[in-house]
Amino acid sequence: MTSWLLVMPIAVPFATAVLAYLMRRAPAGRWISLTGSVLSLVASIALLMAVLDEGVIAAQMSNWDAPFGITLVADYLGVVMVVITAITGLATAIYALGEIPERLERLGYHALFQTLIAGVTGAFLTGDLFNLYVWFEVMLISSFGLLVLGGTREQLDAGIKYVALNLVSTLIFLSGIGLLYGVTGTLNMADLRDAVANSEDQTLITVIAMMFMVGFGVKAGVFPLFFWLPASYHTPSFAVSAVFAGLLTKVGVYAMMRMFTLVFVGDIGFTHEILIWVSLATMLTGVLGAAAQTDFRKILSFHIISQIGYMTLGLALYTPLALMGGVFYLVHHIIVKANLFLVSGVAYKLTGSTDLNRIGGLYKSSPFLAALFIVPAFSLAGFPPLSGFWAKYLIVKASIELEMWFVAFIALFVGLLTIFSMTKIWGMAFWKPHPDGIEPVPTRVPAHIRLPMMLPIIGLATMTVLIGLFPEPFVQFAETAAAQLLDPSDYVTTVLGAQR
Amino acid sequence: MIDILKALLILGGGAFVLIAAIGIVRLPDLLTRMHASTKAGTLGSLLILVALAFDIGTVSGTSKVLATVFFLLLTAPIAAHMIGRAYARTSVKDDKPAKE
Amino acid sequence: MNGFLINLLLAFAWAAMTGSFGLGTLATGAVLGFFALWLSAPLTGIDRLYFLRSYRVVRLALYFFWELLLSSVRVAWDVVRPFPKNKPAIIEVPLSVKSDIEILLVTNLISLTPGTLSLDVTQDRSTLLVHAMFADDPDALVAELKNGMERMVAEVFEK
Amino acid sequence: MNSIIFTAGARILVALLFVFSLFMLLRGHHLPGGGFIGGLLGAVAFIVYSLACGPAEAKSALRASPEGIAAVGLGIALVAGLVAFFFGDPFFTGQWYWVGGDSYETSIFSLNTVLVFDIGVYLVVLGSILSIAYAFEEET
Amino acid sequence: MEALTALVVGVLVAASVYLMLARNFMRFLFGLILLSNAANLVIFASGRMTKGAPALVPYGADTPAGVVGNALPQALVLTAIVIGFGLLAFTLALAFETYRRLRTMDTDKMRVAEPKDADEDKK
Amino acid sequence: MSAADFLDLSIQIGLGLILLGLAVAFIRLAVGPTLADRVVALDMMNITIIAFCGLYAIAIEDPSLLDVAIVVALVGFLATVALARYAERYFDREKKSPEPDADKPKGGGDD
Amino acid sequence: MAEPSDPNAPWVTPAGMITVALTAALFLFFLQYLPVVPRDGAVQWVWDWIPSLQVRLSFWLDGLSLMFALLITGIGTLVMLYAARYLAGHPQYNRFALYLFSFMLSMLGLVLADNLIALFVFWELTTFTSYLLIGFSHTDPKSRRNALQALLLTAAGGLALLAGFILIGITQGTFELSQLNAAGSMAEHPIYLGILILVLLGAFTKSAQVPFHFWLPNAMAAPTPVSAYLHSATMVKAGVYLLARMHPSLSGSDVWVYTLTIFGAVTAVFASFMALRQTDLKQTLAYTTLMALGTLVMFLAGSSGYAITAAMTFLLVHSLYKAGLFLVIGIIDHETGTRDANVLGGLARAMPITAVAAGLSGLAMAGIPPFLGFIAKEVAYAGALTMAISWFVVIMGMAAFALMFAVALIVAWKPFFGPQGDLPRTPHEGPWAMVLGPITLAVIGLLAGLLPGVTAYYLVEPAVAAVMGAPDVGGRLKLWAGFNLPLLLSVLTFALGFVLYKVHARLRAMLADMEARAIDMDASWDVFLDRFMALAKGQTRVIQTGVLRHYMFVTFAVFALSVLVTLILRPAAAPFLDFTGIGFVEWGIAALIIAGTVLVVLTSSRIAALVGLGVVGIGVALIFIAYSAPDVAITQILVELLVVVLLAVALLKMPHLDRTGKQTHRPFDAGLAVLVGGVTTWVLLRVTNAPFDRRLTDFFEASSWTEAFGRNIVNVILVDFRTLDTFGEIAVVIVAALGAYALLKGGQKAPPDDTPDATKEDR
Ligand code: NA
Ligand code: NA
Repeated sequence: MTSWLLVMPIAVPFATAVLAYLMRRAPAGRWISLTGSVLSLVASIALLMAVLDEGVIAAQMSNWDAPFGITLVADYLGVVMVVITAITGLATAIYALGEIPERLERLGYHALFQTLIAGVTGAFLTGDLFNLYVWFEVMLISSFGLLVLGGTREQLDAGIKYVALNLVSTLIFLSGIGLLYGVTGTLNMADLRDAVANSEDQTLITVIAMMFMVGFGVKAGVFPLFFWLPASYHTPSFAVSAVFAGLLTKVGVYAMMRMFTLVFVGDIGFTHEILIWVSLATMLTGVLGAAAQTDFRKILSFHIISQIGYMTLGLALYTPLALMGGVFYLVHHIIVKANLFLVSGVAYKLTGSTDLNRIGGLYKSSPFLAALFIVPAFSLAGFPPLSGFWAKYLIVKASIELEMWFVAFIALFVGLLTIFSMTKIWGMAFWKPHPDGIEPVPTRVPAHIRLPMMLPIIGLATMTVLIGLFPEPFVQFAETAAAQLLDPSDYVTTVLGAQR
Repeated sequence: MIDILKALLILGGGAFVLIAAIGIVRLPDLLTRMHASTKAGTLGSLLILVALAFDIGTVSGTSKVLATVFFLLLTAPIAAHMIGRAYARTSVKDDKPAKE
Repeated sequence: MNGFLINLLLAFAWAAMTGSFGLGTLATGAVLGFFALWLSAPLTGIDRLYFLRSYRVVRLALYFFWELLLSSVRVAWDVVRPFPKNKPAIIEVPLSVKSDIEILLVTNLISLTPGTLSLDVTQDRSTLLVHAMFADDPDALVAELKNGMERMVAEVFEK
Repeated sequence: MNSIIFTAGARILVALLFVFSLFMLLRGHHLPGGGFIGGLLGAVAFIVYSLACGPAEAKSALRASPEGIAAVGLGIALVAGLVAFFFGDPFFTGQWYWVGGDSYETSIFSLNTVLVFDIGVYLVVLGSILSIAYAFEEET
Repeated sequence: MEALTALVVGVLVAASVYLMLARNFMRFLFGLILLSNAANLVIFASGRMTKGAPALVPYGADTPAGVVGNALPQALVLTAIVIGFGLLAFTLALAFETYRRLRTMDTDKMRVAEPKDADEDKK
Repeated sequence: MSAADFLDLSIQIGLGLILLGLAVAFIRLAVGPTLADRVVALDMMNITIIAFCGLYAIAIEDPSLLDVAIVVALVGFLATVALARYAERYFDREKKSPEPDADKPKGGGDD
Repeated sequence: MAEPSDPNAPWVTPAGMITVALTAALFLFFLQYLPVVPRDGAVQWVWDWIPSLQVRLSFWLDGLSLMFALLITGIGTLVMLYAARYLAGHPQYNRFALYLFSFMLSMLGLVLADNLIALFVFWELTTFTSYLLIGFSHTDPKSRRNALQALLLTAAGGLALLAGFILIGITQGTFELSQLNAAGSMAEHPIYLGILILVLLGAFTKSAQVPFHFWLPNAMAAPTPVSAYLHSATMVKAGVYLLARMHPSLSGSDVWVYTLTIFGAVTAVFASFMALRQTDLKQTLAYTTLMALGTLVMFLAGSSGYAITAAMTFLLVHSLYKAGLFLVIGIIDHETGTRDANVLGGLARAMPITAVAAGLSGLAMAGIPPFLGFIAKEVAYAGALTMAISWFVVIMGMAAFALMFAVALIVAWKPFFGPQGDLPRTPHEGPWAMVLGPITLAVIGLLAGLLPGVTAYYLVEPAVAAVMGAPDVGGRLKLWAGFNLPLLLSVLTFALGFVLYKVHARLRAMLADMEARAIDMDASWDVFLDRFMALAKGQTRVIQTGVLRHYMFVTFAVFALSVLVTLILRPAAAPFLDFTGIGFVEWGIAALIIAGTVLVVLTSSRIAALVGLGVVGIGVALIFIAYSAPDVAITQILVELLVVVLLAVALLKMPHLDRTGKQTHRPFDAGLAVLVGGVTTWVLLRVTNAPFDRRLTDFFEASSWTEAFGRNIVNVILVDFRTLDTFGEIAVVIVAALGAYALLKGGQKAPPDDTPDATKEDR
């Protein structure tokens, strides 16, 4: 039955996608999608319970032994990503009830959305490298569809860049898989660990590792490969950009964390050292990019990049504390960033633009929304006692422990600049009066649109506060996750010993 | 004996294929070139397929070869017709060189 | 040529493809063929009954392969000789066959035989546009085509 | 496109291609073929159809929207995997039912989820490619 | 044969990179097709190229007779080909629609989402 | 020289001829100059592939390559048809609206 | 300028009264410890918060934190009551009350926290809540700017502080202040200097020491109750509190002594002159706050009982009179509509009670006996004499105290008893809710001076003991300590102060002139932000150009470099080319592929490119045929065919391959292309040079028929061994189709020239 616990978080969104597509014309589509998202959450929580109970769990798909068949496996990192994906999915599914117009629903919005969730979840659960590629593709093609759904000129332009750059990264990744298979003869990630370690040509392994880093680096949006992200994330509907912002880059980070703790650990002095500098550059360029923007969503987009740097830094420093920080950061950032994009959608609904120069007055007439913005915004900026503070704290502490003063300095400095951008949004969209004297009163938006849009924002903000106020279970969880990453022997034995 | 036959079929087929290819390069205008590909090319392939049928020697193999031949004879002229028709419509009638 | 015939043809095609002419294979082919025909019914909506004149088919086939060989040799010779000598022209051949399958057969056969290449059939199905490689005497060529290939095809489908 | 020759050829070819596509699907487990190749061939069949008669008629010959066929195909493939649940096996474990025997050797033929899955693959590939092809066709 | 395939892959990759760096998005598309082919060849060659029978178990036997081609990379390549086709079809549709709406295929001129003056504060 | 040797030699020569055919056909495909020329060359290559499959099946003594040949024989013509149809439709459009308008692709270049 | 309240608006609102009551209750709660702490020592409450990170919500109530807690809650109660009346009828009063109350709680947490990380949490919360308070008049751009300035500066310091705290935790093994202080000075630790600098950065920014001082006067943009509260008793004192709290751990080095002395002294004197310079009474008070903060920091440099006693006493005095005076200014502003020192005068008749409050607070500020201010000054001089570079401290202290004397006259005397000016409104006595605060504070200030023993026993001595880390080491608080040097210095101070008051009008003009020539930190702030923005925009313009091929170039370049760098830095033998067993067929196929590729690259005819792609596809299929992969070959052929078919349809409505614009980048592109291709070949050769592990393949070959009942191993892998891959793959295909379909079909219904709104219409 363990096997089915691993399968359901993937199978449910697929089944939902099929049904939602077949019934897309009726209003049934959106309710099917919502029900599916609820069920996905239930399934992922069931999986979480199992992992908390048993530690790493694995199952052999089609009932073929590892490494011959495809393994699904959930360790702490994997399962928390699955749960957080389901949460983000549910939040955006509710939001979509209010935001997504029927025209887009008829074009298959819900099906694309659910396959996106399925792809992301599959990527988090698979223990097979080629299968990871397949899930990457499922996720990628769904995101293509969602990004350009609606077909505005802006979306199409963004779509060209997004698609082009992501396809290149995909092909780099695919070639990397082929080459690694050529060296080791296996695709199972647990099996690869030994095979890679025993390879006689370690330089070649490092070269292939670097190819993976580039491939994943594009997905994750690290410096200098992040171009596709700020070029596109401000163009689709807000529910879509929220789920993109929350999940997509994280899959890249996750894949990097997985491969560079499980498989590519033979030349840490090289690969991870490079990643430190890449991370720092990512943090800095992202936050500077954000400072230069005056659009709500563009600022948020550049911040994704900046924050990705913290997560990869957690991996690059490669200590228990640093990885713990990386894991904590992943979880925190998904919740917070998705929420900020959702808020930007409500702000857009109320003010008619996301250009900060053209909007304002939200603080005065929508204090509740203001409060709901403040929470994720200052969490992102790392203000205590919100979730982002603990995330940043762990990373900074890890770099100080390593006596990497410069790294710690950059991590803190970027935090300061993050405050700068968040307060820029706050100052221009909320505090500043609307330039046209409009009073963006929330009740002007009909309740059947407003309520579904506000509900997930409230929920995610509550989670941000709760994680901030009661971080202990999350910290402990991240600690175990980090320990499993640094010493994957449990992972390896569970996967290779999984019963047929 | 059968080997010799196969060899001859193969050589003939190969020769026709090559000649057809030379034809589409060497012959002066498009429609004339199409004669080369449609006839000589098809025949060349047919000869080699016949050699294959002898080579396999089984009923199933032969029937597959026959199916292939049938399909080829059915589709090759249709393709040729489509090109010819397009060429005729786009260039000959209006008496100007066909532009892509 | 009716549905049954096509169906039978498809069943045999299936058997040929599988390489086994057992009863099971043929039956499977017939069922699948039926399904295929059902799907493509709008296309094959001819229900006139024809007797298959098998000897004419065989004769046509032999004639055709011989002509194919001849034409290929002729083209080949023209390709390889130092100074190609041909007088190409487009000639119009009046068509007496009218059904789709006949027209297809005629045009395909003309394309595969010496010196001629079917280009197009006019919309009223009255004329076939043929490209002739050696059109020294267009009228003679028209007559040859009409009395040769077209007549033999028409005989195959004769009622 | 109103070419009489092509249309006449298409009448034969569509059926032929379609039968061939099913043939490739069914034999795929033992010889070259399978759901992908079958689906691709099926799509080619209906593309030929639409070239001959236009996408509207080709669509109506298909009896269902290509997108719907694809979605149903994905559903079938998923169900083929989920069936294993009722036999206590992991996802996508092939379930074999031997008709007239208890093993491959003794049975006449078998009913199995592996083929069901391949049929799902076939439908998805067929439906998806036709959906794209017809959309392009209609937009130009 | 792997050596020759590696050379071919190199040419394909170089050509596709050159095409993908062009301003005309159609060239990018062509480059993408070449690059997909290259990636597939990489996988195929990585599984080593065996001249022999296809990976089939003959009727009447339990295992393939003699050396057969490595089936796993074939399956992977097959998967990658089909995925690549899906991605390509979408990208083509995107290019098509983009041209219909933006009236250009010149990516230098595709500045709707990132307009030239976007970084200037309108104060 | 035995008959078998002669066959082997013929196979090698045949493969050579076929490959040479492909190469020669490629010249026309590359040179053009019209769309129809290129399509004829592509069509020629299609037919040649069938020959190659057949001959290679003899060479490696494996009839399963015949399956590839069947597929090419059945579907290869579609590329030719599609391109020919493109030429016709493109020409029709040009004729219908020779003056530049918004819906027509920009002219210029050599195609 | 605070928004004027509506005198008729009801001011007893739930939000106001609840916050006042809660704060008062907290005050009473802490008051009950007043007898306990001096007698029994510190009280501790501990909740485990994040055990894994050694972060505990541990609270430590000793003399120092008790004094602060009482000031925070006591003054807080009065200020909140005052604010309820001051902002009566203000539409955002409820938010204000919430912010102020939250700020109060944060401040309370800060002074009570024993765990450094918990302390930091509260520290940042005060930063955040004060940001909301300073920006309360949010429609005013200046208000927003100043709030941001305060936030960024104090947050920057806060981040340094965090780094310092983390360093302490790592080096000392604990975050608990009580344990750290008990362990004594860490001055000997090699990393001490780093820690000290980081902590001082935090403390100095928060307590507005020069050169981080400029945010504090700007923060006066907040409503007056906020100024009274934040800038007297609480937020700005957080830095001072931290220095006092960590005194046992961090003092004990020359760096500590000199840094604090010099920064404190410079801040005090600078602020004094700036205070004289101002005409807005609120600004004047703001600078005197700076002055006081500087003085406090200066005295915390010392380690003698007298120095610390001076600091603690002065801290107490200052909190009382400064809060009182701010509230008085608020009443004046509220009643007369102006805060201009030149205009105000003769208000004593109209506002007698306020005048009394102002007078008492002013006397305390001026340091006149018998007020506690006098005692503080005496102790301060006594303390100064014990410190390192005592002459410097004495001179600086005297300058500051004299200026305070002068400012006290300007702020507390002149508006009430000076010549009356031209007022915007006829003044009345303020409402009782507003007057209650200043008068209470003034009376407490007086009582504290009259009963120095009580003050000392309950408040000052326990605080000093806490700072010193030992009891009974402080100086004695006495109204009359006999004729001694401090008394002489006091008298000198009064004389100097009076002179300064007399000449302050002339001085003001002189100072204005000097200020114009000095470096204006506040203006530099704007320049700094502008430069920063320019940098940000410049870097973004360079990196995110908006041009796809730039992105593409960098991506490919990174790919090539990542491989090349590895090959350079790691031992790498060149791969070998093994062409054995490659017949002419393979060479022919390779040549065909390459020829097709070259055609695609070189041609400017899109149809030529298309057929070139077809040739490449055919060539690749031939490789699959030649190497016994019929399934792959068939799939490749079919897919290639479909690509051609789709392109042939799509190209109808697409443009030609015109080469537009300048193409100067193409040689570079070609170079990169060759590099990427070469790198790929290199790696692939190296991979295929090595022997291959056939484990997986062997398994598949062995079990394809026997266990999976399929003879086509490739197909069995697809539908059985690796079904999940295939499932994902068909999902990709279907989603690609849905996406393409939506793109092609969905666009039609969109309006031809769509605004962003077009996609998001309401249902
Ligand atoms: Na972010
Ligand atoms: Na404390």
